[in-house]
Amino acid sequence: MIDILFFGRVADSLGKRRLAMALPPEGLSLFALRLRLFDGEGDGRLRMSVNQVVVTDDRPLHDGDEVAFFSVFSGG
Amino acid sequence: MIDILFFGRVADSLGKRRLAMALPPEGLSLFALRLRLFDGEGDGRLRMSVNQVVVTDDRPLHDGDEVAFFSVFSGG
Amino acid sequence: MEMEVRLLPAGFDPAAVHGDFLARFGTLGAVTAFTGVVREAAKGAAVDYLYLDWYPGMTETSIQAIADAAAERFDIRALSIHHRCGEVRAGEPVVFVAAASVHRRAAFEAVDYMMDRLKSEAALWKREVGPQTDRWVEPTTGDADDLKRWSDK
Amino acid sequence: MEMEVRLLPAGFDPAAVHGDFLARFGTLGAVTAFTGVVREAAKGAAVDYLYLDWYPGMTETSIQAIADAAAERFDIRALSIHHRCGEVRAGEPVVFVAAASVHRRAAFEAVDYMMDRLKSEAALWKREVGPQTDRWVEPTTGDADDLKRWSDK
Repeated sequence: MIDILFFGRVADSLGKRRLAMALPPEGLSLFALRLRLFDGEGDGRLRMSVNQVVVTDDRPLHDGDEVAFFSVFSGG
Repeated sequence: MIDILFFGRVADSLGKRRLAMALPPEGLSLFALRLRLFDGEGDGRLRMSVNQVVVTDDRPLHDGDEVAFFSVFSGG
Repeated sequence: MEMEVRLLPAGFDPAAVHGDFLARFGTLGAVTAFTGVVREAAKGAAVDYLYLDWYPGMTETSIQAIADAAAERFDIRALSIHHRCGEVRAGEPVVFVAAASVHRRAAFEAVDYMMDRLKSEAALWKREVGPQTDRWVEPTTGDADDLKRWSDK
Repeated sequence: MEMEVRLLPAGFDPAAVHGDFLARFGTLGAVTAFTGVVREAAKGAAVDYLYLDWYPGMTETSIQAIADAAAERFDIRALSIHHRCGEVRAGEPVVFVAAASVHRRAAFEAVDYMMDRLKSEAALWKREVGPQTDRWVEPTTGDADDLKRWSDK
Protein backbone atom coordinates (compact mmCIF):
# COMPACT_ATOMS: atom_id res chain seq x y z
CA MET A 1 0.00 0.00 0.00
CA ILE A 2 1.01 3.58 -0.60
CA ASP A 3 -0.48 6.72 0.91
CA ILE A 4 -1.32 9.51 -1.51
CA LEU A 5 -1.97 13.03 -0.21
CA PHE A 6 -3.25 16.14 -1.99
CA PHE A 7 -2.81 19.75 -0.93
CA GLY A 8 -3.87 23.23 -1.98
CA ARG A 9 -5.54 23.72 -5.35
CA VAL A 10 -4.92 20.07 -6.25
CA ALA A 11 -6.91 18.77 -3.27
CA ASP A 12 -9.65 21.23 -4.17
CA SER A 13 -9.99 20.21 -7.80
CA LEU A 14 -9.82 16.47 -7.06
CA GLY A 15 -12.30 16.92 -4.22
CA LYS A 16 -10.20 14.76 -1.91
CA ARG A 17 -7.17 15.05 0.34
CA ARG A 18 -6.12 11.44 0.72
CA LEU A 19 -6.12 8.09 -1.03
CA ALA A 20 -4.66 4.69 -0.15
CA MET A 21 -3.67 2.44 -3.04
CA ALA A 22 -2.22 -1.04 -3.37
CA LEU A 23 0.79 -1.15 -5.65
CA PRO A 24 0.15 -3.44 -8.65
CA PRO A 25 2.31 -6.62 -8.79
CA GLU A 26 4.23 -5.27 -11.80
CA GLY A 27 5.18 -2.15 -9.78
CA LEU A 28 4.35 1.52 -10.37
CA SER A 29 6.50 4.58 -10.96
CA LEU A 30 5.76 8.09 -9.67
CA PHE A 31 5.13 9.42 -13.19
CA ALA A 32 2.80 6.49 -13.97
CA LEU A 33 0.84 7.21 -10.79
CA ARG A 34 0.61 10.87 -11.71
CA LEU A 35 -0.70 9.98 -15.16
CA ARG A 36 -3.26 7.65 -13.66
CA LEU A 37 -4.54 10.22 -11.14
CA PHE A 38 -4.47 13.31 -13.28
CA ASP A 39 -5.59 11.83 -16.54
CA GLY A 40 -2.45 12.91 -18.32
CA GLU A 41 -3.64 16.50 -18.21
CA GLY A 42 -0.04 17.60 -17.70
CA ASP A 43 -0.51 20.57 -15.43
CA GLY A 44 2.94 22.20 -15.48
CA ARG A 45 2.33 23.57 -12.03
CA LEU A 46 1.77 20.19 -10.40
CA ARG A 47 4.43 19.43 -7.78
CA MET A 48 5.21 16.08 -6.15
CA SER A 49 6.92 14.71 -3.08
CA VAL A 50 7.83 11.22 -1.95
CA ASN A 51 8.18 10.69 1.79
CA GLN A 52 7.98 14.44 2.30
CA VAL A 53 10.85 15.27 -0.03
CA VAL A 54 10.03 17.25 -3.17
CA VAL A 55 11.05 15.31 -6.28
CA THR A 56 11.02 16.21 -9.94
CA ASP A 57 12.36 13.02 -11.51
CA ASP A 58 10.60 9.71 -12.00
CA ARG A 59 11.23 6.81 -9.62
CA PRO A 60 9.70 3.45 -8.68
CA LEU A 61 7.33 3.52 -5.71
CA HIS A 62 7.62 1.12 -2.77
CA ASP A 63 5.19 -0.25 -0.23
CA GLY A 64 4.74 2.25 2.60
CA ASP A 65 5.73 5.29 0.51
CA GLU A 66 3.90 8.54 1.19
CA VAL A 67 3.34 10.37 -2.07
CA ALA A 68 1.91 13.88 -2.29
CA PHE A 69 0.67 16.06 -5.15
CA PHE A 70 0.23 19.79 -4.76
CA SER A 71 0.38 23.17 -6.43
CA VAL A 72 3.25 25.68 -5.99
CA PHE A 73 3.82 26.85 -2.45
CA SER A 74 2.54 30.21 -1.28
CA GLY A 75 3.26 31.18 2.30
CA GLY A 76 4.11 34.39 4.15
CA MET B 1 23.87 89.50 23.27
CA ILE B 2 24.22 86.15 21.61
CA ASP B 3 23.83 82.72 23.16
CA ILE B 4 26.58 80.22 22.44
CA LEU B 5 26.04 76.51 23.08
CA PHE B 6 28.47 73.58 22.98
CA PHE B 7 27.64 69.90 22.57
CA GLY B 8 29.34 66.53 22.53
CA ARG B 9 33.12 66.36 22.44
CA VAL B 10 33.33 70.15 22.00
CA ALA B 11 31.50 70.85 25.29
CA ASP B 12 33.76 68.31 26.95
CA SER B 13 37.06 69.77 25.78
CA LEU B 14 35.99 73.37 26.49
CA GLY B 15 34.65 72.32 29.88
CA LYS B 16 31.47 74.33 29.36
CA ARG B 17 28.11 74.01 27.64
CA ARG B 18 26.98 77.58 27.39
CA LEU B 19 28.25 81.14 27.07
CA ALA B 20 26.52 84.50 26.66
CA MET B 21 28.43 87.19 24.81
CA ALA B 22 27.78 90.79 23.87
CA LEU B 23 28.39 91.50 20.19
CA PRO B 24 31.16 94.09 19.75
CA PRO B 25 30.03 97.44 18.23
CA GLU B 26 31.92 96.69 15.00
CA GLY B 27 29.95 93.42 14.61
CA LEU B 28 31.16 89.83 14.57
CA SER B 29 30.93 87.08 12.00
CA LEU B 30 30.44 83.38 12.73
CA PHE B 31 33.94 82.49 11.51
CA ALA B 32 35.45 85.29 13.64
CA LEU B 33 33.60 83.95 16.69
CA ARG B 34 34.85 80.46 15.97
CA LEU B 35 38.42 81.72 15.70
CA ARG B 36 38.08 83.58 18.98
CA LEU B 37 36.64 80.58 20.86
CA PHE B 38 38.77 77.85 19.39
CA ASP B 39 42.06 79.66 19.13
CA GLY B 40 42.26 79.10 15.40
CA GLU B 41 43.05 75.47 15.99
CA GLY B 42 40.97 74.65 12.91
CA ASP B 43 39.46 71.34 13.91
CA GLY B 44 38.04 70.05 10.63
CA ARG B 45 35.40 68.14 12.53
CA LEU B 46 33.94 71.20 14.23
CA ARG B 47 30.33 71.82 13.16
CA MET B 48 28.24 74.94 13.66
CA SER B 49 24.64 76.04 13.71
CA VAL B 50 22.93 79.40 13.90
CA ASN B 51 19.42 79.45 15.34
CA GLN B 52 19.36 75.66 15.22
CA VAL B 53 20.17 75.41 11.51
CA VAL B 54 23.49 73.82 10.56
CA VAL B 55 25.61 76.27 8.55
CA THR B 56 28.94 75.87 6.81
CA ASP B 57 29.44 79.36 5.38
CA ASP B 58 30.41 82.54 7.18
CA ARG B 59 27.77 85.12 8.08
CA PRO B 60 27.35 88.16 10.34
CA LEU B 61 25.83 87.48 13.75
CA HIS B 62 22.91 89.44 15.15
CA ASP B 63 21.65 90.24 18.62
CA GLY B 64 19.58 87.35 19.93
CA ASP B 65 21.22 84.72 17.69
CA GLU B 66 21.73 81.27 19.15
CA VAL B 67 25.02 79.86 17.93
CA ALA B 68 26.17 76.29 18.61
CA PHE B 69 29.45 74.44 18.12
CA PHE B 70 29.62 70.65 18.17
CA SER B 71 31.32 67.55 16.80
CA VAL B 72 29.81 65.29 14.11
CA PHE B 73 26.51 63.69 15.01
CA SER B 74 26.34 60.10 16.20
CA GLY B 75 22.92 58.72 17.03
CA GLY B 76 21.16 55.39 16.64
CA MET C 1 22.49 30.02 17.47
CA GLU C 2 19.14 30.19 19.20
CA MET C 3 16.22 29.36 16.92
CA GLU C 4 12.52 29.22 17.61
CA VAL C 5 10.49 27.96 14.68
CA ARG C 6 6.76 27.44 15.14
CA LEU C 7 3.93 26.43 12.84
CA LEU C 8 0.75 27.49 14.61
CA PRO C 9 -2.75 26.21 13.85
CA ALA C 10 -4.21 28.80 16.26
CA GLY C 11 -3.82 32.55 16.70
CA PHE C 12 -0.77 34.11 18.36
CA ASP C 13 0.28 37.54 19.60
CA PRO C 14 3.27 38.88 17.66
CA ALA C 15 3.78 41.73 20.16
CA ALA C 16 4.19 39.20 22.97
CA VAL C 17 6.57 37.07 20.88
CA HIS C 18 8.56 40.20 20.03
CA GLY C 19 8.68 41.24 23.68
CA ASP C 20 9.94 37.82 24.70
CA PHE C 21 12.52 37.80 21.89
CA LEU C 22 13.75 41.27 22.88
CA ALA C 23 14.01 40.26 26.52
CA ARG C 24 16.10 37.22 25.62
CA PHE C 25 18.28 38.54 22.81
CA GLY C 26 17.99 42.34 22.79
CA THR C 27 21.27 42.77 24.65
CA LEU C 28 23.09 41.53 21.55
CA GLY C 29 22.43 45.04 20.23
CA ALA C 30 20.17 44.80 17.18
CA VAL C 31 16.76 43.19 16.69
CA THR C 32 14.77 43.37 13.46
CA ALA C 33 11.22 42.04 13.33
CA PHE C 34 8.63 41.68 10.59
CA THR C 35 4.93 41.02 11.12
CA GLY C 36 2.53 40.12 8.32
CA VAL C 37 -1.18 40.58 8.95
CA VAL C 38 -4.08 39.41 6.75
CA ARG C 39 -5.41 42.42 4.86
CA GLU C 40 -9.12 43.11 4.65
CA ALA C 41 -8.94 43.34 0.88
CA ALA C 42 -6.73 41.96 -1.88
CA LYS C 43 -6.77 43.25 -5.46
CA GLY C 44 -9.86 45.30 -4.60
CA ALA C 45 -11.94 42.36 -3.31
CA ALA C 46 -12.91 42.04 0.36
CA VAL C 47 -11.22 39.15 2.20
CA ASP C 48 -12.81 37.42 5.19
CA TYR C 49 -9.99 35.00 5.84
CA LEU C 50 -7.01 33.18 4.42
CA TYR C 51 -6.90 29.45 4.54
CA LEU C 52 -3.33 28.17 4.69
CA ASP C 53 -3.29 24.51 3.77
CA TRP C 54 -0.27 22.65 5.17
CA TYR C 55 1.40 19.25 5.06
CA PRO C 56 2.07 18.18 8.65
CA GLY C 57 5.73 17.30 8.97
CA MET C 58 6.87 18.58 5.61
CA THR C 59 5.69 22.14 6.29
CA GLU C 60 7.68 22.34 9.53
CA THR C 61 10.73 20.87 7.77
CA SER C 62 10.52 23.41 4.95
CA ILE C 63 10.32 26.34 7.39
CA GLN C 64 13.16 24.95 9.50
CA ALA C 65 15.28 24.69 6.33
CA ILE C 66 14.75 28.42 5.72
CA ALA C 67 15.75 29.20 9.32
CA ASP C 68 18.86 27.04 8.98
CA ALA C 69 19.85 28.76 5.74
CA ALA C 70 19.49 32.22 7.33
CA ALA C 71 21.54 31.16 10.36
CA GLU C 72 24.25 29.88 8.03
CA ARG C 73 24.28 32.87 5.74
CA PHE C 74 24.06 35.87 8.08
CA ASP C 75 26.01 36.86 11.17
CA ILE C 76 23.01 36.57 13.49
CA ARG C 77 22.84 34.98 16.95
CA ALA C 78 19.12 34.26 17.31
CA LEU C 79 16.06 34.01 15.09
CA SER C 80 12.36 33.45 15.45
CA ILE C 81 9.79 32.32 12.88
CA HIS C 82 6.15 32.03 13.87
CA HIS C 83 3.87 31.08 10.97
CA ARG C 84 0.17 30.44 11.08
CA CYS C 85 -1.57 27.61 9.24
CA GLY C 86 -5.27 26.88 8.83
CA GLU C 87 -7.84 29.65 8.84
CA VAL C 88 -6.46 33.13 9.54
CA ARG C 89 -9.06 35.89 9.60
CA ALA C 90 -8.58 39.41 8.20
CA GLY C 91 -6.76 41.53 10.77
CA GLU C 92 -5.01 38.55 12.34
CA PRO C 93 -1.23 38.04 12.15
CA VAL C 94 -0.12 35.35 9.73
CA VAL C 95 3.66 35.50 10.10
CA PHE C 96 6.24 36.93 12.50
CA VAL C 97 9.98 36.76 11.78
CA ALA C 98 12.75 38.25 13.91
CA ALA C 99 16.55 38.13 14.07
CA ALA C 100 19.05 39.40 16.63
CA SER C 101 22.64 40.32 15.88
CA VAL C 102 25.51 42.46 17.06
CA HIS C 103 25.42 44.73 13.99
CA ARG C 104 22.14 45.79 12.52
CA ARG C 105 22.77 45.02 8.85
CA ALA C 106 22.83 41.25 9.50
CA ALA C 107 19.52 41.34 11.39
CA PHE C 108 17.85 43.34 8.61
CA GLU C 109 19.10 41.10 5.84
CA ALA C 110 18.26 37.86 7.66
CA VAL C 111 14.63 38.89 8.24
CA ASP C 112 14.26 40.17 4.69
CA TYR C 113 15.74 36.91 3.35
CA MET C 114 13.54 34.65 5.50
CA MET C 115 10.40 36.52 4.43
CA ASP C 116 11.33 36.24 0.74
CA ARG C 117 11.89 32.50 1.09
CA LEU C 118 8.80 31.87 3.23
CA LYS C 119 6.65 33.40 0.47
CA SER C 120 7.74 30.86 -2.12
CA GLU C 121 9.49 27.99 -0.36
CA ALA C 122 7.50 27.18 2.77
CA ALA C 123 5.21 24.19 2.14
CA LEU C 124 2.00 26.18 2.52
CA TRP C 125 -0.87 26.80 0.14
CA LYS C 126 -2.82 30.00 0.59
CA ARG C 127 -6.49 30.46 -0.32
CA GLU C 128 -8.19 33.85 -0.12
CA VAL C 129 -11.84 33.74 0.81
CA GLY C 130 -14.30 36.63 0.85
CA PRO C 131 -17.90 37.43 -0.10
CA GLN C 132 -16.97 37.60 -3.81
CA THR C 133 -13.70 35.69 -3.77
CA ASP C 134 -12.43 32.19 -3.32
CA ARG C 135 -9.10 31.62 -4.96
CA TRP C 136 -5.78 29.89 -4.42
CA VAL C 137 -2.99 32.44 -4.36
CA GLU C 138 0.23 31.64 -6.15
CA PRO C 139 3.50 33.52 -5.79
CA THR C 140 3.68 36.50 -8.13
CA THR C 141 6.54 37.39 -10.45
CA GLY C 142 7.36 40.03 -7.83
CA ASP C 143 7.85 37.27 -5.25
CA ALA C 144 10.12 35.43 -7.70
CA ASP C 145 12.14 38.61 -8.23
CA ASP C 146 12.43 39.09 -4.45
CA LEU C 147 13.85 35.61 -4.17
CA LYS C 148 16.35 36.15 -6.98
CA ARG C 149 17.93 39.02 -5.05
CA TRP C 150 19.59 36.42 -2.83
CA SER C 151 20.93 34.08 -5.49
CA ASP C 152 23.79 36.23 -6.78
CA LYS C 153 25.40 36.72 -3.40
CA MET D 1 0.58 59.38 6.98
CA GLU D 2 0.61 58.68 10.68
CA MET D 3 3.90 59.56 12.37
CA GLU D 4 4.97 59.29 15.95
CA VAL D 5 8.40 60.77 16.62
CA ARG D 6 9.67 60.91 20.20
CA LEU D 7 12.92 61.98 21.81
CA LEU D 8 12.90 60.40 25.26
CA PRO D 9 15.06 61.47 28.21
CA ALA D 10 13.83 58.45 30.19
CA GLY D 11 13.58 54.71 29.51
CA PHE D 12 10.84 53.20 27.33
CA ASP D 13 9.55 49.74 26.48
CA PRO D 14 10.01 48.95 22.77
CA ALA D 15 7.82 45.83 23.03
CA ALA D 16 4.93 47.96 24.28
CA VAL D 17 5.51 50.57 21.55
CA HIS D 18 5.62 47.77 18.96
CA GLY D 19 2.41 46.24 20.35
CA ASP D 20 0.64 49.57 20.17
CA PHE D 21 1.94 50.22 16.64
CA LEU D 22 0.80 46.76 15.49
CA ALA D 23 -2.64 47.27 17.04
CA ARG D 24 -3.06 50.58 15.23
CA PHE D 25 -1.47 49.86 11.86
CA GLY D 26 -0.97 46.10 11.56
CA THR D 27 -4.10 45.68 9.43
CA LEU D 28 -2.32 47.52 6.61
CA GLY D 29 -0.53 44.18 6.13
CA ALA D 30 3.18 44.66 6.79
CA VAL D 31 5.03 46.03 9.81
CA THR D 32 8.83 46.14 10.10
CA ALA D 33 10.46 47.15 13.38
CA PHE D 34 14.03 47.67 14.49
CA THR D 35 15.21 47.93 18.09
CA GLY D 36 18.71 48.99 19.08
CA VAL D 37 19.91 48.12 22.58
CA VAL D 38 23.08 49.34 24.32
CA ARG D 39 25.61 46.52 24.23
CA GLU D 40 27.57 45.55 27.32
CA ALA D 41 30.83 45.87 25.43
CA ALA D 42 32.13 47.80 22.44
CA LYS D 43 35.43 47.03 20.71
CA GLY D 44 36.27 44.63 23.52
CA ALA D 45 35.82 47.15 26.35
CA ALA D 46 32.99 46.87 28.89
CA VAL D 47 30.36 49.61 28.64
CA ASP D 48 28.30 50.75 31.62
CA TYR D 49 26.21 53.29 29.77
CA LEU D 50 25.97 55.55 26.76
CA TYR D 51 25.48 59.22 27.25
CA LEU D 52 23.60 60.78 24.34
CA ASP D 53 24.09 64.51 24.41
CA TRP D 54 21.31 66.41 22.62
CA TYR D 55 20.35 69.93 21.58
CA PRO D 56 16.79 70.54 22.75
CA GLY D 57 14.75 71.70 19.79
CA MET D 58 17.31 70.99 17.09
CA THR D 59 17.54 67.28 17.93
CA GLU D 60 13.78 66.81 17.61
CA THR D 61 13.80 68.77 14.34
CA SER D 62 16.60 66.64 12.90
CA ILE D 63 14.78 63.39 13.75
CA GLN D 64 11.49 64.72 12.38
CA ALA D 65 13.29 65.60 9.12
CA ILE D 66 14.40 61.97 8.80
CA ALA D 67 10.83 60.77 9.41
CA ASP D 68 9.49 63.23 6.82
CA ALA D 69 12.05 62.08 4.24
CA ALA D 70 11.11 58.41 4.79
CA ALA D 71 7.40 59.22 4.47
CA GLU D 72 8.08 61.03 1.22
CA ARG D 73 10.38 58.42 -0.25
CA PHE D 74 8.67 55.10 0.56
CA ASP D 75 5.12 53.86 0.08
CA ILE D 76 4.42 53.55 3.80
CA ARG D 77 1.32 54.61 5.73
CA ALA D 78 2.63 54.94 9.28
CA LEU D 79 5.98 55.24 11.03
CA SER D 80 7.33 55.42 14.53
CA ILE D 81 10.68 56.67 15.81
CA HIS D 82 11.48 56.51 19.52
CA HIS D 83 14.99 57.64 20.36
CA ARG D 84 16.54 57.95 23.79
CA CYS D 85 18.73 60.83 24.89
CA GLY D 86 20.73 61.29 28.10
CA GLU D 87 22.12 58.34 29.97
CA VAL D 88 21.19 54.92 28.56
CA ARG D 89 22.55 51.97 30.50
CA ALA D 90 23.86 48.74 28.95
CA GLY D 91 20.93 46.44 28.19
CA GLU D 92 18.48 49.31 27.75
CA PRO D 93 16.88 50.17 24.41
CA VAL D 94 18.28 53.27 22.75
CA VAL D 95 16.22 53.40 19.54
CA PHE D 96 13.04 51.87 18.13
CA VAL D 97 11.95 52.46 14.53
CA ALA D 98 8.91 50.94 12.81
CA ALA D 99 7.02 51.36 9.55
CA ALA D 100 3.71 49.97 8.29
CA SER D 101 2.82 49.48 4.66
CA VAL D 102 0.63 47.45 2.33
CA HIS D 103 3.58 45.64 0.74
CA ARG D 104 6.49 44.51 2.83
CA ARG D 105 9.37 45.86 0.73
CA ALA D 106 8.44 49.49 1.52
CA ALA D 107 8.30 48.84 5.27
CA PHE D 108 11.69 47.12 5.23
CA GLU D 109 13.38 49.83 3.20
CA ALA D 110 11.87 52.68 5.22
CA VAL D 111 13.11 51.28 8.54
CA ASP D 112 16.54 50.48 7.10
CA TYR D 113 16.75 54.02 5.66
CA MET D 114 15.66 55.74 8.88
CA MET D 115 18.23 53.78 10.91
CA ASP D 116 21.04 54.66 8.49
CA ARG D 117 20.15 58.34 8.67
CA LEU D 118 19.63 58.40 12.45
CA LYS D 119 23.18 57.09 12.90
CA SER D 120 24.76 60.05 11.14
CA GLU D 121 22.15 62.79 10.79
CA ALA D 122 20.24 62.97 14.05
CA ALA D 123 21.59 65.80 16.21
CA LEU D 124 22.91 63.51 18.94
CA TRP D 125 26.38 62.96 20.34
CA LYS D 126 27.15 59.59 21.80
CA ARG D 127 29.67 58.94 24.57
CA GLU D 128 30.56 55.42 25.67
CA VAL D 129 31.40 55.08 29.34
CA GLY D 130 32.76 52.00 31.12
CA PRO D 131 35.32 51.06 33.75
CA GLN D 132 38.19 51.49 31.26
CA THR D 133 36.47 53.63 28.65
CA ASP D 134 35.19 57.15 28.24
CA ARG D 135 35.07 58.23 24.63
CA TRP D 136 32.92 60.15 22.20
CA VAL D 137 31.80 57.88 19.39
CA GLU D 138 31.84 59.18 15.85
CA PRO D 139 30.17 57.58 12.85
CA THR D 140 32.38 54.97 11.23
CA THR D 141 33.20 54.69 7.54
CA GLY D 142 30.72 51.76 7.61
CA ASP D 143 28.00 54.17 8.72
CA ALA D 144 28.95 56.53 5.90
CA ASP D 145 28.76 53.65 3.41
CA ASP D 146 25.34 52.67 4.77
CA LEU D 147 24.14 56.18 4.15
CA LYS D 148 25.52 56.27 0.61
CA ARG D 149 23.32 53.31 -0.33
CA TRP D 150 20.36 55.71 -0.43
CA SER D 151 21.91 58.51 -2.48
CA ASP D 152 21.92 56.81 -5.89
CA LYS D 153 18.22 55.96 -5.88
